[in-house]
Amino acid sequence: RGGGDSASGTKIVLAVSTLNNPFFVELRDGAQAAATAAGVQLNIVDAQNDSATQANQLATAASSGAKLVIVNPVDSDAAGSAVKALNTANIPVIAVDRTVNGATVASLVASDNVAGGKQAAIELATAMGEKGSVIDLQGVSGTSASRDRGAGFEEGMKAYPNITVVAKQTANFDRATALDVTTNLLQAHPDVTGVFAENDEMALGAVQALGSRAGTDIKVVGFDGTTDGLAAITAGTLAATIAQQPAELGKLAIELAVKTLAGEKVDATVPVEVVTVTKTNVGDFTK
Amino acid sequence: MNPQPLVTLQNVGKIFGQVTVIKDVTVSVYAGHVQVLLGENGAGKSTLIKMMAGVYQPDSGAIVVDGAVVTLPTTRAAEDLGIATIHQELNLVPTMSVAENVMLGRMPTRHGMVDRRALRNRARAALALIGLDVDVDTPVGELGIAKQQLVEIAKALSINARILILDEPTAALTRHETEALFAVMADLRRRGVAMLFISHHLDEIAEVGDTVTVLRDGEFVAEVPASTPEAELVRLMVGRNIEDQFPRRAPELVNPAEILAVDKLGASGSFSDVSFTVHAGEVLGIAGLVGAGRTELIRAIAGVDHYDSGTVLVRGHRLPKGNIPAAIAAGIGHVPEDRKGQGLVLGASVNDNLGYATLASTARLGLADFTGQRRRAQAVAEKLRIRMHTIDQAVGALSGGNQQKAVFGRWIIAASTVLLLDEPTRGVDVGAKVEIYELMNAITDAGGAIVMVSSELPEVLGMSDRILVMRDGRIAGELSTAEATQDAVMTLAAREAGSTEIDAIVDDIESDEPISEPNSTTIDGTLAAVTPDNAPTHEKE
Amino acid sequence: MTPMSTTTLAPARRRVDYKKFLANNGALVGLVVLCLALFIATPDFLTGQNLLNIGIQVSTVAVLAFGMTFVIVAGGIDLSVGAVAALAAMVSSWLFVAAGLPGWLTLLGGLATGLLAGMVNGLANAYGKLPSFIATLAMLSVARGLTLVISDGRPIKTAPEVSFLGGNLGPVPMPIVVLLLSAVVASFVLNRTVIGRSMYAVGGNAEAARLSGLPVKRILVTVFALAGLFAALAGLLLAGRLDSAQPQAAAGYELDAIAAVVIGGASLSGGLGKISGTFVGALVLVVIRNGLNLLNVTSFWQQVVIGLVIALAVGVDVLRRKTRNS
Amino acid sequence: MTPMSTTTLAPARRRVDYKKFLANNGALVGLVVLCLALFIATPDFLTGQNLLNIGIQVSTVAVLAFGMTFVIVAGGIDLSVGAVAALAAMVSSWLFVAAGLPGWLTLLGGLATGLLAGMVNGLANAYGKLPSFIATLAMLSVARGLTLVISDGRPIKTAPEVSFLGGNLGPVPMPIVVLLLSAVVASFVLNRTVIGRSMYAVGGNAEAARLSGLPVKRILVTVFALAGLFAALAGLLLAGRLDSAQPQAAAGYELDAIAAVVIGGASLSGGLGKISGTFVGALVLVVIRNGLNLLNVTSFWQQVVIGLVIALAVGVDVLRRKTRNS
Ligand SMILES: Nc1ncnc2c1ncn2[C@@H]1O[C@H](COP(=O)(O)OP(=O)(O)OP(=O)(O)O)[C@@H](O)[C@H]1O
Ligand SMILES: Nc1ncnc2c1ncn2[C@@H]1O[C@H](COP(=O)(O)OP(=O)(O)OP(=O)(O)O)[C@@H](O)[C@H]1O
Ligand SMILES: [Mg+2]
Ligand SMILES: [Mg+2]
Repeated sequence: RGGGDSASGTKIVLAVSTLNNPFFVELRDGAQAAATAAGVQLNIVDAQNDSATQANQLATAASSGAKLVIVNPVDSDAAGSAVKALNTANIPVIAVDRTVNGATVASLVASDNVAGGKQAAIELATAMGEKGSVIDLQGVSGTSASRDRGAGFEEGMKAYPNITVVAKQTANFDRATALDVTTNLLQAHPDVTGVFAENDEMALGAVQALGSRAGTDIKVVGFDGTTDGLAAITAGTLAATIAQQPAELGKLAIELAVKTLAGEKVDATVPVEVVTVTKTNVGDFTK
Repeated sequence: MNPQPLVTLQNVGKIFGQVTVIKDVTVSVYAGHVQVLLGENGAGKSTLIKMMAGVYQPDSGAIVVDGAVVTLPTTRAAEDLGIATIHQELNLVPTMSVAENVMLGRMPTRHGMVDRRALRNRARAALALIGLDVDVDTPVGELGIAKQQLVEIAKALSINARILILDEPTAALTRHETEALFAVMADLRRRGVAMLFISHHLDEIAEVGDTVTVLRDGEFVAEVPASTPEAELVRLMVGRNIEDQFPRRAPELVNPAEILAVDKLGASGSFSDVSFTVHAGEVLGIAGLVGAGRTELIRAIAGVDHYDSGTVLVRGHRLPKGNIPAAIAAGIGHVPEDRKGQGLVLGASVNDNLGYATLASTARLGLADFTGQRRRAQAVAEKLRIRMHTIDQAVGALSGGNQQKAVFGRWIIAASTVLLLDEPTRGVDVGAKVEIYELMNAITDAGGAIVMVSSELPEVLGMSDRILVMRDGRIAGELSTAEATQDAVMTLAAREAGSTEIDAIVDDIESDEPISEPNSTTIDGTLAAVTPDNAPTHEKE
Repeated sequence: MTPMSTTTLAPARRRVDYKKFLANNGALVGLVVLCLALFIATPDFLTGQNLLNIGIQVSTVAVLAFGMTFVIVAGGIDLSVGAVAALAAMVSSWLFVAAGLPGWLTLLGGLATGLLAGMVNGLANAYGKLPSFIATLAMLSVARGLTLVISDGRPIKTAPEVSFLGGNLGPVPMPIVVLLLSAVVASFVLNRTVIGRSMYAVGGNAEAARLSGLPVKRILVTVFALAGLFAALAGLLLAGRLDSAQPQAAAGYELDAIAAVVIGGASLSGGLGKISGTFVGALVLVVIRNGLNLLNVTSFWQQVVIGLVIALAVGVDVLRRKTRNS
Repeated sequence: MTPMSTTTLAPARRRVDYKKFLANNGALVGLVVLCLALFIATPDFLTGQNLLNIGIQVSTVAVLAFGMTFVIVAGGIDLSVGAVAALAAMVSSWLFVAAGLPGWLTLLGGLATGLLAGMVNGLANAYGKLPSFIATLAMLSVARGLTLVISDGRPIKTAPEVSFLGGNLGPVPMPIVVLLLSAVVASFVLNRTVIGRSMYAVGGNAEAARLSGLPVKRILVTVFALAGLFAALAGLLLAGRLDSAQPQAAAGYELDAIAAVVIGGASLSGGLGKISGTFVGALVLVVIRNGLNLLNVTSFWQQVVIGLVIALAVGVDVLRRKTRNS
């Protein structure tokens, strides 16, 4: 199989779903750092949130002599067949952040988005005093991240009968869009007291739209725990975010990869805790 | 005449690809002197003058202006030397106003802004020169071919140039407008402007020209005085004698069948109550002033536009309204007025253009018949003597006249038996005209019928067996060949009205609202119905 | 003759103005109908605040579309405006944060970036003879890439001067001020200046323009440069509103911008288009989205509705004009 | 006359064939140069496996672009192909999972969906007189929305028959088989059939085509219907490769498809274009990305490089033709 020998040292390919989102940028950085530490050659490919592109990249990885592939699937189901191909080529695969359905992976390093959504619901509810009305800013329609977090949030909110979700609108994980959508929704629902955004970028857009009301009479909860997000928490405009410690994800993935290549046994799933970050513990995350 | 020519093309040559189009030609223009260029379609006239206009650069020879050798890399360079050009093909921006088109590239400005008042005034002045009376704010695209040509002329005149090149300016004009142009030329001539004039109307040569340079296949043939008899000029340019310029031979048929019957045809805003019949072997000429509605009538019969009342029968079978394929199936072939806009796909090959009308009918199981098409196209191209490098050449690269032949050839291939010709020989040279006329004869000999709209009276008189004269969308009268004379036709076309008023009417026609408007009067649709852009509105499926 | 012509001029004028009116206003009728429908559907639509919001939200797309109007009038297309907007904003923020330049300089830096990118498009199209679609598609990719490189995929804070563009001037939101100003400038350039008029000539009949001695190539370069400049302004507006330049800012906005121009009555074959029409077109797009948010239509159905409304808005216009578009 | 024509025919023919060659091959030269560069740059490029990968990876875009070629030749543009591809695949999967139809029927269902969507585009353009840009932009939005509605935003497993399209036929990957087949069909339609030849006429001068008796409107409807059909096929290919129909599948692919056609030597003003050229154009796009992955160019710089290479690939072609494109 194509020119594998040409690869210098042990070549590991990290296929990320996108690098247009700070979360995955931090994941990449964590992985890169760990790789340099472990002295393995890390090739990073970016699918730009397109399942087909990722399938292409995984196929390419196989032919470019990668010894192991770490995949951060754009979509769990979609990655299946491409990873299957890697299985048959017996190139070990490690999944990060999202699992791979319909194929075998040596290990899955992930933080559960559904659980995260639940935590977000709890955090927002408590911040709101367990009553009021909420806006749910959704991510790009049809992406697993949006699905799982939304589902988790819905699930979590069931516990709070006095809180009603008055509007669910997509803001495409984008800050500018969130700004406009929130502004518009505030016209229809001036009395909302809470906003849940399925990522920090949108949360920050909402904060922008809320202006002085953010953090005072309207509580905003985000997801991811990006640098900007954490800063907003320190500033008090963002009530909480669900930090996934992307750097940690990347770091663990590499460590597992090295173990696997060394023939050591690794756990099928390695959970990375999703931490609810609020003003109280934000200090531990802002380095 | 004064010895020093203003401009001389000195032994110039031009090559396109591997084909020599102009070979070692020398021609000079003198102040106050009209130099005529004469030659068949494709002889190289336009190519020659384009070298003087800074559009093409000669591949050999030199351009001498005021005794000094110059290069003209751009049209701007030529203009700076006082050379203005009216190109054969209209070069106007349809979406821009008449005023802006006239002043294009020379917009008057006041502190950085376009000075609209000055723009309008200068444009009006230029239009006045040739007596064209249209609202200068009208988008040029809404004007007719005739008017557009006049705008093009005004544009060139507004550059008060020392040297004026006119490439077939009269092709799209009727007699009346042509006379206006000649008046201007005479005046410029008095003012010492040098002119280079191209036309396929031999009668115009003696009228405005001083000397004639004859070209053939891109080579200099002779320089003769404009007073040279037409027959001689023809011999020089074609290389053979043409005894009869209008060789009409009506076949002797015993009680010929009625092929085309138009009954009480009317389209609001264009024409009304038009009835006539054409029999096998007959050529029916339709004369009239510009704006009489002839084109609309032809288009309606051909199924291009819808009409409101009346019927069209071909061999007794009624044609559905606005259904071109049905008309073609019934044997109708339509040569439209505007070959560039409506006749040809300029980017496509001669072969393809000749074949469009028969594309479907010659196909087997939906597969185009290539070999057959090629054969037919080659044959017709030979027959019409279309001057081209190869049948696969883009039709747009052909000379004007040869393009017209290509449109005609399409219907020859389709073996149409009822030809509707709108200005069929516009921009076609004498020799080719005769060939086209012979084709018309061949078609009538074969029992076909022809309706010919033409603004060239000699052509109408010379080739028709019967002449209908239209005025304001109605049939003003019918003349037999016996009684048909220029005067007879003109009086019918413009009865109880001097030609200037008629003109005013035409302007009214052209500058009034499109037919699609509810409050349109009887004639205001004329232009709308003819303008390509508006045509489809007439087919409301 | 004279009496004749005077009588004939009147109708002529009428026709021209009428055509002008439609050309000027593109899908105006569609927009009015749309607003009426929303007004009936929800009380939240026709409130002063919401109208202000719409004004702010339309600013980015509209300013992009003004620049796009030049290009489309001149017979080209510019796919890079969104990416150039993002790049300009990112450069400006980078100059502020990393290079530590004074804020007003970073503003100019951003605008200059856009102008430069636009000029490159123009040179590639006019002199490099690349179809504008390809030249600007390439620029789209390059500009977006550079934006990510500069920012390493992270948002960067903007200079206060830039944020001011997104803020308020007394009671009036700055984006609206900028929007109106650039509308005035754009339509002035297009209608009153020689270069503006030349754009119509180049787009309407490049050959005629050339034969009339117009410097077609230089005109094209200017056209794309202007589009780049307006894109940069739009990018800075957006960044100003978010107080930070986003690596993915204005992604895909090029389609919105082109749509706004075409909805506004321009033709992709060139020679047609008005700033006022483009403005209407941009409003149509933004009002739909605003309305759908107010009505809280689920995000899936939103896309369906948006599509239908766009088609209808233009359909109404086409019906009124009864002219062929193919 | 006769001697002249004979003497001139020889050189003339040569010139024409030469032109044909270039028209046929679009950016072929650029592609060859690109491949050479990659071959030198990395040993992983010219391996059987990688070539197969490229073949598989090009299949989706190429099939989309074949359909797009019809539209662009006929003088239109189709922005909806990506969304229609996704919709077709989703409908097919939905028919399988929710409606429980037999797999081969779901395949036909998917294709029918594309055909239908395309016909709607065509009707809106030809009879509704909407500019194709607007008609298909609307369809893009509607189709994407419906895809989300049907799937409720979740991927749906595909029928085995559809997955087979993404699988292998013995040693040969099915996508490559489908790709080649559709290339043959497409160029056959475009070159040999009446409808195909008519497309060039309509794109070159719709009015002249109409006056020659060509049924312009029906031709336009057919053109868009074909584009929809090819889009559906591309969508099913993609879904087959992923064993599931994705709600966001093929998002933004319309630009790639148009780019492939234009890189292939077609003009957006219509009347020009070849399937072979489009194929080359699609390959250029895919080979760049494949190569950059092999070379492990960081994803940010990748976009920069992709942009530059696209410009260069077309630039080389333009240089060779020395014809103006504006
Ligand atoms: N751009 C071009 N490329 C190739 N051949 C050309 C081009 N322009 C003109 N020709 C050829 O040069 C020859 C002369 O063309 P030209 O237009 O000068 O003829 P003309 O004398 O003006 O004919 P007409 O009286 O019909 O206008 C023709 O055979 C034409 O096909
Ligand atoms: N293709 C066209 N587009 C727009 N206007 C046109 C077109 N053809 C002719 N016209 C103008 O419309 C007016 C009336 O049209 P029409 O052609 O029916 O009259 P006509 O008697 O046929 O004049 P012409 O001799 O110019 O054909 C004329 O002034 C004519 O110049
Ligand atoms: Mg000529
Ligand atoms: Mg006429």
